[in-house]
Amino acid sequence: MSAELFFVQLVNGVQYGLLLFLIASGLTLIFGVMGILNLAHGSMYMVGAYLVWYFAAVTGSFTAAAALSAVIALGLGILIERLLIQRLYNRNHLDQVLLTIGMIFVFNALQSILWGNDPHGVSVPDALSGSIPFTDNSSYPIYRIFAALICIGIAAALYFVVSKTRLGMLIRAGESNREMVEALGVNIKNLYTIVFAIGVMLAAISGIIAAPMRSIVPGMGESVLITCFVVVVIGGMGSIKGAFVGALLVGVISTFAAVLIPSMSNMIIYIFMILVLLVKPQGLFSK
Amino acid sequence: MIFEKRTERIFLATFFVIALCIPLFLESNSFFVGKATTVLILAIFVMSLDFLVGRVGLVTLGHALFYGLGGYLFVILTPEYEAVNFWIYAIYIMCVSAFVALVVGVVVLRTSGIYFIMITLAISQMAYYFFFDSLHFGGGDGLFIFIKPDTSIFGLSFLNLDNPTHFYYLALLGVLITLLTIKIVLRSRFGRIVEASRLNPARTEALGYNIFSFKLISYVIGSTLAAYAGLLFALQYGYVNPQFMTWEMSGTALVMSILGGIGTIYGAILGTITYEGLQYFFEHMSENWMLFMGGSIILMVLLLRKGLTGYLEKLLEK
Amino acid sequence: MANKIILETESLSKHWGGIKALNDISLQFHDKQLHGVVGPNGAGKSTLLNMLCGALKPSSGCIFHNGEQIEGMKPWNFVRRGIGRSFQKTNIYADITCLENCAIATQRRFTGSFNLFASRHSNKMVTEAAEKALLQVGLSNRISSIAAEISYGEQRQLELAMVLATDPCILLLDEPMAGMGHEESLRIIELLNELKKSYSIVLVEHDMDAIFELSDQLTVLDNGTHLITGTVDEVRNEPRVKEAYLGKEEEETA
Amino acid sequence: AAGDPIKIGLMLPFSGIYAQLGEAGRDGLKLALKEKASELHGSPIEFVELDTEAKPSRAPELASSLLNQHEADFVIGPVHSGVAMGMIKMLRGKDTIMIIPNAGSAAATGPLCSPNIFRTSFSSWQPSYPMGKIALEKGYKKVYAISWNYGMGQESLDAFEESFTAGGGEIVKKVLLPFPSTNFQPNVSDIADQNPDAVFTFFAGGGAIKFVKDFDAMGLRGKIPLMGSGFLTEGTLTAQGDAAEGVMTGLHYAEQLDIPKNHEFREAFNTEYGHYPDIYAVQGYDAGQAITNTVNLLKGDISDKQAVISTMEGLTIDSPRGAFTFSKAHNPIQNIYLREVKDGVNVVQSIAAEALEDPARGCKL
Amino acid sequence: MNNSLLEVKNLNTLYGRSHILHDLSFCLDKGKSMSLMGRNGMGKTTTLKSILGIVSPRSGHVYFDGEDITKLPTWKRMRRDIAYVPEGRGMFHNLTVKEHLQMAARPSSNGDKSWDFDRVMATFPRLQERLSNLGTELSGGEQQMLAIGRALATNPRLMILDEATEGLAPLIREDIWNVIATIRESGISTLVVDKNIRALRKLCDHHVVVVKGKVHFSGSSEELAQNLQEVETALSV
Ligand SMILES: Nc1ncnc2c1ncn2[C@@H]1O[C@H](COP(=O)(O)OP(=O)(O)OP(=O)(O)O)[C@@H](O)[C@H]1O
Ligand SMILES: Nc1ncnc2c1ncn2[C@@H]1O[C@H](COP(=O)(O)OP(=O)(O)OP(=O)(O)O)[C@@H](O)[C@H]1O
Ligand SMILES: [Mg+2]
Ligand SMILES: [Mg+2]
Repeated sequence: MSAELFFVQLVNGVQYGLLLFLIASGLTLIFGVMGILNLAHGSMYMVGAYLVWYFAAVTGSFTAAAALSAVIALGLGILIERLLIQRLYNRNHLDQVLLTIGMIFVFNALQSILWGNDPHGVSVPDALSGSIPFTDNSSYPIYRIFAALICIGIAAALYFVVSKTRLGMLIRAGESNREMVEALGVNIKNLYTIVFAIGVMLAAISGIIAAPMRSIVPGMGESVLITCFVVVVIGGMGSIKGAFVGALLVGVISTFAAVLIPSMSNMIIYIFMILVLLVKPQGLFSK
Repeated sequence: MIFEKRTERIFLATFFVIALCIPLFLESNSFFVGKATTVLILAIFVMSLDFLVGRVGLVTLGHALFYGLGGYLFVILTPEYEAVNFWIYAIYIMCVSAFVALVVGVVVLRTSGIYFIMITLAISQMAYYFFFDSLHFGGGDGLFIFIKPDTSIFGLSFLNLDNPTHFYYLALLGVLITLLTIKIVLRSRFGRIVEASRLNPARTEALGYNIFSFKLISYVIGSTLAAYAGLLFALQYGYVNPQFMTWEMSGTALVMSILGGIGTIYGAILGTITYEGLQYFFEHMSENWMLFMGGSIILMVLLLRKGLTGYLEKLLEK
Repeated sequence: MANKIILETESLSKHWGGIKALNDISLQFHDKQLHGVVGPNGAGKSTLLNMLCGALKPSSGCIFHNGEQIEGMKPWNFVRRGIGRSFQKTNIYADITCLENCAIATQRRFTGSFNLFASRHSNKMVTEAAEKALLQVGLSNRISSIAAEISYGEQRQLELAMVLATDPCILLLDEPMAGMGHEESLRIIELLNELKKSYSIVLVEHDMDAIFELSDQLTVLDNGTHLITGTVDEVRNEPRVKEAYLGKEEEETA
Repeated sequence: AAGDPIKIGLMLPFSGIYAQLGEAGRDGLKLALKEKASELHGSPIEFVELDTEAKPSRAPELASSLLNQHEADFVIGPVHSGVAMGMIKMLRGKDTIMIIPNAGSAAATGPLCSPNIFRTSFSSWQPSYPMGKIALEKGYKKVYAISWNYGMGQESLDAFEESFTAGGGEIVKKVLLPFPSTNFQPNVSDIADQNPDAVFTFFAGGGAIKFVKDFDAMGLRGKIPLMGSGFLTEGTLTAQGDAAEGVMTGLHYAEQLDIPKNHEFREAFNTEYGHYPDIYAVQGYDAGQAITNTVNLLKGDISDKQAVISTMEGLTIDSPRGAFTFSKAHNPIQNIYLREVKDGVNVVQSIAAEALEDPARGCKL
Repeated sequence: MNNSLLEVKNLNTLYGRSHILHDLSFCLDKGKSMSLMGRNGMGKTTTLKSILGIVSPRSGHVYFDGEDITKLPTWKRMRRDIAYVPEGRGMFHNLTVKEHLQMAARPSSNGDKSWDFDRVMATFPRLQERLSNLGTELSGGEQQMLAIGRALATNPRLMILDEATEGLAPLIREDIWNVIATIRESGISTLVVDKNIRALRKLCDHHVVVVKGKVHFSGSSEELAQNLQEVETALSV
């Protein structure tokens, strides 16, 4: 592999890793930090992509569609937490598995009923549709650079909020001992609703951002779900930094694998995770 | 008494009586006998998972690895186009699976909790890709098993596996054996320590037990039973496919066992029947069966605190 | 001291990052004696016990049991050598009966923990040993109660019964009386007085009355370092101990 | 006897990634049966529809349901090759006629072929084989081949390679990515680096959209010609948008195909369902035609299965893709068209191969 | 003018079917300090949890500063400036010592923020060197200090302490008593559950002894001195 191609692939890997982080970011929050096992996370990603596709067609503007979709996702998150998740906090984790698998069924059915089963695509917003020259015969699309920057922004904001702010401490404390947090005068119920909803919104936003780069198809949610879990687990539960590093590693490794050992490229992230867990059974950045 | 709870005894008695009679009513319809057989085979698989998740405390999303392996091992180990003895090969396959489980177990049991879930998932996905990508084993399309093994013991043959009713009883026997095996193991002195290491691993270690070996043995037992279920399933339709190994398969089994009431073992049977029954019903009712299926799963989680058996116990236990 | 040394530490240290929880501790524990360990909070008492029972690996230093070096061994090997411990924070199997709690503890002594077939109730010796342990701590009326449902004080007694059920020769007890009422404490003191005739006991406790009454040897730790070891009277009259640990509450009672 | 109900079982994916394909096939089938109702000699049609979810593990059970529980005369399905295997296992050699309306797996009409199994779609070999010749004609000497590592992908690339290398072309790199991964960007960069004369590929559905978009986004469109098996641009053009312009594919159908039957069919379909049909609807429609024609020739009496099979074998089906007949292995003998995307439409350039018959390797019929 | 800060009236609390508290009533005046004593399992913790709404009483009322707070959720009650140091300390396993204090910090409802980070640190200098350790990595006594510090950081008017000196070394126990005394002098009322009658006699103005969920004795320190014999029997000292 020439040095130039190596560099190109490194850029590809980082960009893919950043997108992975964005998709996994909501999961890190809901699962890693709050400790709720939400298997329907992929469905939220799917919902985001479908919403932005739908509203982009209706409004004709990607930006308007993106904003609208994000707000709807936030509302959906609040609704789900209030109606369903909230009832399971003092129950076994496995009940959360069951509930959220039920939710996957429902979301898949709704997607098929509301939007049909055709594959869809969203075109890149005009303002970001150019590309910059990259190598001799390829160029790099501006939108993907823009998406990467958004991912970095969200990663930084999330890291700051969770590990440096009082809000972040409250969320983490809630995962450890809900009763005690409430006994310190915090409305943990609302706090959790909001944080869960933000997690859902992050998943939807990643769907929105990814929509112009990927295809919008039924079942798209499930296919990213496991990768997200791998990212979070490699990084170590509850660590935003870990998820970020995990996502970049997974992105870069699978990018190089796709070119160097294509037949193994699906397996490689599992092999990588197993190796990581054998060396550090609690992930890279666990305390 | 192996079956401690009244509800458990009532349920199992009812179940086995009905299950024994079912073919008498359905003889004419080989589809329903086949469907009932599939449900029984799944119940074996789900029971073995319930044992690991609910009783040993090993929440795995990679259990389907052994389910698929049971079928593939049959294809791999039997000579082509030659009728082999079912019992001998069942034992042979279970031994090989047990060995695989031992090796896998030594690796995965180094982690715990969510990390254990993920590492088991990873290993089963790897096996899935291995079989999916290897043309030799039929790739993504899977492989056919052309010959049904014969089931004679010392020259006496009671079962003809080509006969759906006979196969049904073989599966029912499997359910009984699995149930008894798990129950006996749980009641044993070994089972006491297994229970202890689930309830409080740190304390069990501090009492002088190497809980790793207890978990490992349990993992091997559960996995071997799953392989047996997988073998039966592969033989029923004469077909193996890598899809049997995916995490969705493990996930569905997990749903069935939680639905039945995790850790109750007999609940796994009830959960499997309910899940399969609902799916059959909704599928024939509407194209949007997923909506109803998902809706009823959600309702059941919200309404039943301890699964279906928890509800039954509330009714039947004084 | 006449009794032989059964457990011994040599320059035992434990560090966590920059924190020196325990620094260069050399102690000797004698057979059939009760060795009290006291010290301010965070002095490293629990850390010491954790290393003596194998739950923690020392950063440096050695532990000898009957002259054999054991600090690198797995925790369960410590138990098999007869080193049993109780926990500062109650650590029992909450969802099962008191008898089962003790049966788990005692089963290891009898063969058959890997017996997959025989019923767990088939070995009468296990049940008897478990019942005996409960009797020793005065819980014989609680045999079939679920552990979570007995009172806190009784749970502390159960904690102790489980250690006894492992039939140790060395008992490492971490604040067995914390949270116990007066009456229960008295019973435990009585029990320990009885037990020290046949076991070697290491007792960590903040209840000075109990410590002074029971200890044959008393060690004071402060901030991870060894302050003094001696008889109760020697320690009581040591000014450094008063300053670091006992304070004026003690003077008042004395 | 004539007038007895004809039972048609459908085993298609109505949920999951292939749901759209399943629905289109069903709609086409039902349209044919409705149009040709008069040819059924008074036999009413009963449908049984089962959702395969494109899951191979459930295939034998569902097939058994159609065979034993519903006793269907015809079983239409599936879309997915893995499911086809499970179905064939149950249905092979039985009295029920199985008509495959999509799955292209070589085995179905190869080693596993059976008198009662027909296919109205294609074998994966068919759309790709002629493309090798086309590539040579266009003067491409070095081609980069890429697809998913599963039956359909491998068979497509192999078929292309077969004719391409026979004519002196060189496959510079052959990449088989794990199915269903869609992270194509690294491979597109690799293509840019290799700088071949052209790229040949098989992808379908969401993967096709993603690949074509990545190819365009990295600036390769217009620099390196992109060719493929026709599914690359089937049902995906709106989603692909401009990115698909200029993509060349081979397929046994094109929506713009200028023959009377196609215009007729498209209008009829649109009147019935409110949107225009795609290739999957055509294949379903032809499965329906195969049934109606057979029933018609037998004057409504389909009780003799041997007669049904031999009648069906002799049919010439007036398909929107142009008339076709069945080969010995029960695979369509059909034209393959070369299409190129212009203004969001697959425009037919030429007939890449006329009346192409699948070699049906391994079939003993 | 009503001078009571906390008033509990006819509280009845049940766990499932077991009736733990029976018509429990007592009253704590502003700026005063009260002890709640009793043997193991008599319902002291349950009383506190009922006051805070962590368990909901079957019947009875809780008044705080004249307001009926019986129906309020826990967090709203705490916002009325109540702080709680629970039995077992309630450490967060994923927060550092510093974060424990930061997350809890808030001014009282009248804007008082005299208990800031520095003042807590000055009160418990031992915590200073442990600031970046996780809460569960502390020794038992250090955890206890942190739990009290965390409660103080909320600038309460009423501090409720459940077995705050359990597992503490004598010297530190002394410290804690002193801290509680200072807290009281600074105008914060305290409700202390403990078994150490000797210390409580000096510290508190009012004493309540519960036996099997009923008030067995209730009175001032003088009254306690008069009935010492009887109370000690109830406590089995
Ligand atoms: N896992 C850990 N990580 C970091 N520091 C620790 C850890 N465990 C204990 N420490 C520190 O080691 C020191 C000694 O703790 P230890 O628990 O041994 O004290 P102790 O003497 O038992 O005190 P107490 O009487 O309060 O229980 C404490 O300062 C504590 O903060
Ligand atoms: N969650 C619970 N479920 C059922 N019973 C409980 C529960 N918590 C406490 N109890 C019972 O309620 C009674 C009172 O318990 P509580 O904790 O209030 O006692 P306490 O006075 O605080 O005792 P201690 O001094 O041991 O802390 C006890 O008998 C206990 O067994
Ligand atoms: Mg300690
Ligand atoms: Mg209490």
